[in-house]
Amino acid sequence: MIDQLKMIVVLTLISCVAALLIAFTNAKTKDRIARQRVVVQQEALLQIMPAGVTVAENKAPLSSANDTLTYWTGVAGSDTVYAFKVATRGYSSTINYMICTTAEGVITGMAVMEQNETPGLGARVQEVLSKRLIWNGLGGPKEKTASWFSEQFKGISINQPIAIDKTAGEWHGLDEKGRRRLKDKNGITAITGSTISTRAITNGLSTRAKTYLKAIRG
Amino acid sequence: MPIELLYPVIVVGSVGLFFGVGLAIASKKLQVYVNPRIAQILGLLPGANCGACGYPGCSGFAKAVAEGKTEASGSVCVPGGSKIAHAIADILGITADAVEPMMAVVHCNGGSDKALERSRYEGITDCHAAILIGNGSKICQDGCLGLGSCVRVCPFNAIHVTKEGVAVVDADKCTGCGKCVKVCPRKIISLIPKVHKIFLACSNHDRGAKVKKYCSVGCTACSLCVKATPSGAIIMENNLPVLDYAKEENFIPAAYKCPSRCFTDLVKTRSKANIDTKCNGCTACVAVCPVPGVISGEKDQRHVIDKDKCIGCGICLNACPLHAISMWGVGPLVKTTAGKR
Amino acid sequence: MTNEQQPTKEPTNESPMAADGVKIETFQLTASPHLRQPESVSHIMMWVVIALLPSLAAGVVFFGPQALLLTVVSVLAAIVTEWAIVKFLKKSAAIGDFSAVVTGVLVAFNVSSTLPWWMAAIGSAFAIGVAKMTFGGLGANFINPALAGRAFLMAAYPSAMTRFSPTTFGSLSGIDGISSATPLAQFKAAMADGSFQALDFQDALSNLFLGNVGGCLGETSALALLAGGILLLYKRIIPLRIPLVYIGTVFLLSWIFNGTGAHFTSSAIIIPFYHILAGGLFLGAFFMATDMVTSPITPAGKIVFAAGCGVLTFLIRKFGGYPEGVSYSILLMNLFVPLIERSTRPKMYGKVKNRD
Amino acid sequence: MPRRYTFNGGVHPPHSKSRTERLPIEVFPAPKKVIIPLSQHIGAPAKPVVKRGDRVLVGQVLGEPGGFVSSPVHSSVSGSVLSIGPYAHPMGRQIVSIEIENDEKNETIAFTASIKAWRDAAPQELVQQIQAAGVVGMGGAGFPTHVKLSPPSNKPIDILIINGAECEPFLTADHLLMLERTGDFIEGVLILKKILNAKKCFIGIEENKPDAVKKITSLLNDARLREIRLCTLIAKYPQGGEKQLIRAITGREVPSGGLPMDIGCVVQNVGTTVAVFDAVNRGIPLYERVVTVTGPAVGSPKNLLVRIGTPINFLLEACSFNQKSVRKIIMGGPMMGLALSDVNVPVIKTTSGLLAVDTTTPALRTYPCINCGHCIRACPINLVPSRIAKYIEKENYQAAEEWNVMDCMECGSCAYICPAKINLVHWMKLGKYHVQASRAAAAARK
Amino acid sequence: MMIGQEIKRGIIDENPILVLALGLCPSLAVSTSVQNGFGMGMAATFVLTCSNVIISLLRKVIPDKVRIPCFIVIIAMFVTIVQLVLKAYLPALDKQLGIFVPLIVVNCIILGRAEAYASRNNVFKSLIDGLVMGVGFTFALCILSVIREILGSNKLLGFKFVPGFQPMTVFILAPGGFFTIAFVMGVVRYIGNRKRGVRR
Amino acid sequence: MMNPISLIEISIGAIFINNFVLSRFLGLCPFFGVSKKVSSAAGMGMAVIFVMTIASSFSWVIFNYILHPYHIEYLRTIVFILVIAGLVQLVEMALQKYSPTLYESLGIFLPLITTNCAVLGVAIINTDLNQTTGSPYTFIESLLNGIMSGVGFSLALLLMAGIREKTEFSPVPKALEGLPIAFITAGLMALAFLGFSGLNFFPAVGG
Ligand SMILES: Cc1cc2nc3c(=O)[nH]c(=O)nc-3n(C[C@H](O)[C@H](O)[C@H](O)COP(=O)(O)O)c2cc1C
Ligand SMILES: Cc1cc2nc3c(=O)[nH]c(=O)nc-3n(C[C@H](O)[C@H](O)[C@H](O)COP(=O)(O)O)c2cc1C
Ligand SMILES: Cc1cc2nc3c(=O)[nH]c(=O)nc-3n(C[C@H](O)[C@H](O)[C@H](O)COP(=O)(O)O)c2cc1C
Ligand SMILES: Cc1cc2nc3c(=O)[nH]c(=O)nc-3n(C[C@H](O)[C@H](O)[C@H](O)CO)c2cc1C
Ligand code: SF4
Ligand code: SF4
Ligand code: SF4
Ligand code: SF4
Ligand code: FES
Repeated sequence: MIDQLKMIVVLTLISCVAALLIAFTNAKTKDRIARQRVVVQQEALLQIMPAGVTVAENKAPLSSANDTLTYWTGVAGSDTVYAFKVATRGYSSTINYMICTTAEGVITGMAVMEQNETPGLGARVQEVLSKRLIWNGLGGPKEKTASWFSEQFKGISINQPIAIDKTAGEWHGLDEKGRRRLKDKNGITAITGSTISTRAITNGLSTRAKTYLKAIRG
Repeated sequence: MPIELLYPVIVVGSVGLFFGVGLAIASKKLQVYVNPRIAQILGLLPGANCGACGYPGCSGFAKAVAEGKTEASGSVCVPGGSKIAHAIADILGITADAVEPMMAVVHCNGGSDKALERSRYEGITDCHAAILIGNGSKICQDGCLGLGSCVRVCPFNAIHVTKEGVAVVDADKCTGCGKCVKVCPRKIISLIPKVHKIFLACSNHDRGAKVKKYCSVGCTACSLCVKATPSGAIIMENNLPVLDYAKEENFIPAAYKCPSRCFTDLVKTRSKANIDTKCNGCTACVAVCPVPGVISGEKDQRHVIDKDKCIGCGICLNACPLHAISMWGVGPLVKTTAGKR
Repeated sequence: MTNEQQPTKEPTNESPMAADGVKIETFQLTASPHLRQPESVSHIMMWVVIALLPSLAAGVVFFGPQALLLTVVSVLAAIVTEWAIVKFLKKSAAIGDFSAVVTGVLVAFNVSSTLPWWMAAIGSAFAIGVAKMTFGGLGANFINPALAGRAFLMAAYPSAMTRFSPTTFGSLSGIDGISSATPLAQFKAAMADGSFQALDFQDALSNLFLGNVGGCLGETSALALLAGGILLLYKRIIPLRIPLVYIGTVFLLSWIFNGTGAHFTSSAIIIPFYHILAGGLFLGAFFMATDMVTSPITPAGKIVFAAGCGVLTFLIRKFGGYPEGVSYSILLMNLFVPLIERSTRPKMYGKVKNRD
Repeated sequence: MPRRYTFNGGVHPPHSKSRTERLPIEVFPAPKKVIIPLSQHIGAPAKPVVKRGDRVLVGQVLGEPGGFVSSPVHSSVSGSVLSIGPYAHPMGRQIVSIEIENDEKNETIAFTASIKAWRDAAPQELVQQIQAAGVVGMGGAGFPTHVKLSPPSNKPIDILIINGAECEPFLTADHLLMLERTGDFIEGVLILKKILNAKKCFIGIEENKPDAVKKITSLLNDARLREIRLCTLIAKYPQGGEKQLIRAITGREVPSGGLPMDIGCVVQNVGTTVAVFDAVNRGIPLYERVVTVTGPAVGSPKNLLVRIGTPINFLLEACSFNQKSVRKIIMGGPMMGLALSDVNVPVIKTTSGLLAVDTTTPALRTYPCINCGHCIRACPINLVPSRIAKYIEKENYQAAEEWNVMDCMECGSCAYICPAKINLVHWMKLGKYHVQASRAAAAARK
Repeated sequence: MMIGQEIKRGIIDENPILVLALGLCPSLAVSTSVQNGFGMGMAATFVLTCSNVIISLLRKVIPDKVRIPCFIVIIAMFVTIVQLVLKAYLPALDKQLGIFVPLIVVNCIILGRAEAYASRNNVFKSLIDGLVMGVGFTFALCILSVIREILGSNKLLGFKFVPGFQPMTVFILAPGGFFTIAFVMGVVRYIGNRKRGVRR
Repeated sequence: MMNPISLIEISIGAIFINNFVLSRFLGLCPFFGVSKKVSSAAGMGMAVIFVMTIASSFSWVIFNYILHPYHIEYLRTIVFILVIAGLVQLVEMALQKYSPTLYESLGIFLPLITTNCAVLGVAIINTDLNQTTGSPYTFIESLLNGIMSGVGFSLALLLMAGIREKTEFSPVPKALEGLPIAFITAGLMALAFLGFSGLNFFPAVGG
């Protein structure tokens, strides 16, 4: 009987102590964790919004379900831009991204937040190109470049069909003329070998994003 | 205690309590008898439950070991390594008792340079396989087939087949486990006490005249070895001498006398006898020495031994009433063979 | 034990039986049977290479000399890799059984003609070096080396592997006027956006049959592949049941689930033909699903295997992320081979009744 | 076209019979010396009943059977016993044999046929006569015929099959026997049928012996012989295997581990049938048999009627065999025969042929198994030889047993067809040996 | 106890991944880049060392029947602490390692060491064991991730590695992980065999 | 809420596309440990399915009714593992007592399973967001995901065991014998399983 009692007591005690220690750590870190979450959001917002706007968080009802949509407005003078999150099914995962558009639906910035596509293929929607080689870059500061894939969405209108050009090569390799020609077509380039992931995003823009923007604008 | 610390403690604590109680009750109510050895062995195992042994977890392996279904050698339990193997052996009580150390010997020396073949065997490299088609390719029906069934079965890498095609045991590596003895289809491997170092390297039962035709190291059943061993430790059975290692340990003269060089002495150079100044020339040694002409000297004079001819059998040692003879040299002293090391 | 037949000892020429008068050499002592049919493994492999030649010719005709270059490089890479590994491992097994050549050719046949040559070499080296030799060489691998090489390249260089060029006669999809990657991609796109026109696709069939369409360099010409396949069938090197069941399954499934909602309209009848002629189905069915090393040894198992390949091919083509499914379906079925073999053991003679 | 019978599996090696199939049987003169092994059959060896120096006559008993499953041996020459002792046997081992010097007088014992005509004799008597004549299966295994002819009462025999397939390439001994002694052969069949009281009787002959088929058919047209039917078999190896023959003709399958009599069948070879005729009708014991001597290294191949015990080098020389180029000598056919190490071994009751192979046959290069499955298709027992061989190679005899290695009859079809030239039959033999050894060990433990 | 020898034991003789083949999941899943590999290694080392110490301290107190739950609770505590700290201070790494941080709990090597070592040895020995095993784990992870990062993305520590080299994506996918560890293990064994003179 | 299509998606996803072993890298230790023989792989597979079912259902309940309401989600690791380990140990003891035959074929694998990534992994994944739908798993979804992940694991295990039984016959180079060749086998299997990636039976559901 003593044995049994000992088992109970030891296991319970260890559990309690462990829980206590964890809870203690949590208490010490939870503010920072929360802040980290906001920071990421904030950084993304800053990236996709035009410079110099004042940001505010809002909610809008969605007509389809009794859900609400969280969005952010950025006000600069008389212009207002709207930022919100979109999620669409890509090749092997759901791609979560955030866009910011003008009231007319012209994208001022796009950032992919989360995805689990194939590395080297679909995952390149988040690719940040680094030109730096290891031997001349180890000590230096980290580059802060936006993903080229997101970059090309600037100026694209979600209210018109978005073209995917697979023939021109990838956007980061294009010269100014090529980029302009794309813009004129309201088009973007695909990631080679990942048309599905690319199309997932453009589809999301011309379907979900469009409805969200409508919902926001009332 | 603030509430944000309390909840966790209550939740985790109660889960702990729940299972504590559960396991406590279970350990009482659901007790099943297990072989205590299993628990003991389990205690020795690394407990990584990695499954590398091929058993479901450490307990499965422990069970198998305790039931003798597998060996606990280091290669089976990778994380445990060879260290635990010994510890487990202790539990199972399979540590070797102090027995006479034995070694395997191959009773054949008829390589392709010495024994003739009647055909060219081309088939599976395995002695049983050779036996199955035409009883092997040697003319000698008892000779080593040289296809190495024994080599493959030896866990200690102690046998190899020479390039002439006979199996040879490495005395240093052989542990006397006897696996090769069992496997040899010709039944020409046997265990001898390790101290002996002399054995008959032929298994042929044919009559001498016949043997001579096809093997230059074949036993012709001339019986000289029998005569050279007056104790009767060698008898001739079915045209082949049989050595009784229990009876007599000195087979050196027999080995020396064999005209066909059928005996193998694992000691390459034996120590030689030497007669010191105590010798009074009684000639007792001359009478017993199996090799004529080794010991010379006038009667009542100190005798001398021709070191080149002495075979180191040590028989003269016992014959000398004055203990004037001793063995000199590198080889093991013959006398020590009687005792256990 | 080894099963190599090696004379273990130097033969002695003089026999002691000379005593009895007849003086002869020693005889060879082997197990029965003493008679063997002449065809050997290298003959078989050589025939497969020969059967692949028409398709190589078709590849050169439709994709230009680049096709030949890729094939040669790939074969060389395969041979060199095998040779180097055999040397490194000091294996006694001599090479020269032609199986590496088959693998090399098939790797090349499974890539686009626009692939850089060094990628083809890497694919071949992987096929031989990792998928085959690590398991001990010919006969020991469980997965089709050439297809493993292709899958490796697909995962390593996905964009280069999915870039195709039009044929020298200008057709990419087999359907004039529409430009898309391969016939199957074109088909998928057409089905997806509803622009499927039975007539266009009917016209495309003859191009598909001849091979005047985009795709991997050895897979496009159904005609050439069929010629090679028939040669192998005639030589009894491959069993008819594998290609028949494989192609038949794809045909049936793509007819039943043709996506048009009907079964006897002209589109519904065109679709299955299009499916079996497009993509690598013929190449896979005649040359890769039949690789004996990586397909079940049992007669019944071969049928299960081929049907499985057919079902998977169809599923991947219809629901997968990319239009082609042959290579992955064969690879996947390779994994099932041991289990299939276990469960399709032939019924032994005399197993019916029990002894009383 | 009449129905052609066959079985599943099998292979088509070249027949190679053309050199001897038209040559009449020649009587080979008795040699100076014969060696008669006391074991020429399955079962206990015979026990010698003569001593060194005894004078013996042709047909005189040299050894009495060592049990029920055993058979006596008889002298094939007249002369004196030179020695009794171990002597090289075709199987490779030394076997106790009786060496007799021929005095060239060819004196025979008095052959006593059955007291009555066989049709009136009781089956029992006939079986005794057959046993006394030392008749054993001449189709290869050498199973004592009297045992096969005495089935236990709970296993009635309804079908007798005469095995005239002679599916082994090169061999023509049975073929010639059927041509030259057709009448005796048919009468032998009738004797066997009477002994077994079989309802049906079939003679199976491969269609590559059309002359034998024709001759026997014409004989069987006789109204009294209506109960014997001739079945032409597709020429395929191993059509003459007992199990295959039964399958082909009756559709029955001998159960695994069982015997033909379990399904009411008995199969006898042509040579055995003729020997039965000789034993019953003339009282002649089995002291000579027909042997086909042929092969690439033989200059003038022949069908010879040879005294049992003749050392084979005499036969080879008589057929001008090329000593220089010979590479292998085979007793029996090329598919199941034994490679010999010694040209002094004697012809025994089961020696149906002698082949000398020369060096022009190319050496084999082996490859690893490529899983082609040809061996499975070829195996008449439907085994998976490649898999079994791999288990045996890995010394997993238990798995080999599970995969029915013991049902392999070592016909060699698998090894013949294998493109990797794997020694499948050798592995099977090894596996069977080990399984048997472990079974024996298990039995001994009980 | 010789520290040098102990370290050699952890890194070479009893390397948790390459020799004992434990803790395979994280080693394959996170060795796609050196940063991840090293981060995971450090996290595991921390947990391993701390839990070894605590378990060794409590080894006389814990009854055998509830041994596993107790060990697991102790390990899980440290893991959760690590996770919270990572989330707070190294959020990017935490995101990369993802589910494999909480899974350190069940990493076979940690419970394995607890059972095999800490519950049988004194505190100091257990501490050292935890450290050297952790170092060995980290070391192996680093080797794997260097190979995979270079071949799979032509990068090292996030920097471009060889100009012009076209990386093989497959090496950061699951198959590449398996191939890499097989290759490294093969090389380790080959060298070991060479030393012991075993035929190839 | 209950969408049959999403249930099929989850099943296919868990078995083939995101196979625990071959694409998620979970449960590798038992995968390599118990895949030497088909017979033990089958037993192990059944046991894994059983434990994963238990783990995913209990953890979902605990997470959604205790941890989430009290905002102590950070305790998920410790609570889940404690519950799983405790339950499995109880089940094992009960089996040993009441059904020795079942214990022989399944129970002996249980201790091996408690401490592997796959089981805790499924519990954690089930309380994360659903990858295909982007919303939290419902109880049914979570249960199904647990079972199907177990099935996926068992499938990979069985295939692996079949292949390893076959490679027993192969003359694998010395240095690669044992684990390295098993890794290469797994790598090649994973290569083949890439064929399932992107399989999407109901394109409408996602985008
Ligand atoms: C292993 C593997 C992973 C893949 N991953 C992705 C992916 O992440 N995103 C994607 O859009 N397509 C992916 N694909 C799909 C192929 O690359 C597909 O052929 C391609 O999307 C179509 O070619 P295209 O993009 O050049 O039109 C993958 C294919 C394979 C075999
Ligand atoms: C041990 C043993 C016992 C046999 N017993 C009988 C028997 O009682 N009755 C019978 O008809 N045949 C018996 N046979 C003979 C076999 O059925 C078969 O005819 C013989 O083995 C020769 O066949 P083969 O030439 O096809 O190898 C026996 C064979 C063996 C090996
Ligand atoms: C593979 C194989 C092939 C055989 N071929 C023949 C054959 O061609 N002719 C024949 O008479 N017996 C052949 N036998 C022997 C028969 O199986 C059977 O033993 C024989 O016909 C029985 O008759 P017996 O006892 O009179 O010899 C063969 C046996 C085996 C195993
Ligand atoms: C009919 C046949 C088909 C073959 N198919 C392939 C193949 O698809 N891929 C390949 O690498 N080797 C193939 N080979 C060659 C060989 O069997 C293969 O390299 C083995 O898998 C190597 O062990 C084939 C051989 C034959 C006889
Ligand atoms: S001693 Fe025996 S087992 Fe060893 S090689 Fe000689 S015959 Fe074979
Ligand atoms: S098998 Fe045993 S007895 Fe024989 S040589 Fe090896 S260690 Fe010695
Ligand atoms: S030798 Fe045995 S395994 Fe081979 S075909 Fe004949 S019966 Fe079948
Ligand atoms: S015939 Fe030969 S190569 Fe073919 S499967 Fe059988 S053993 Fe293997
Ligand atoms: S680390 Fe995942 S099961 Fe061992």
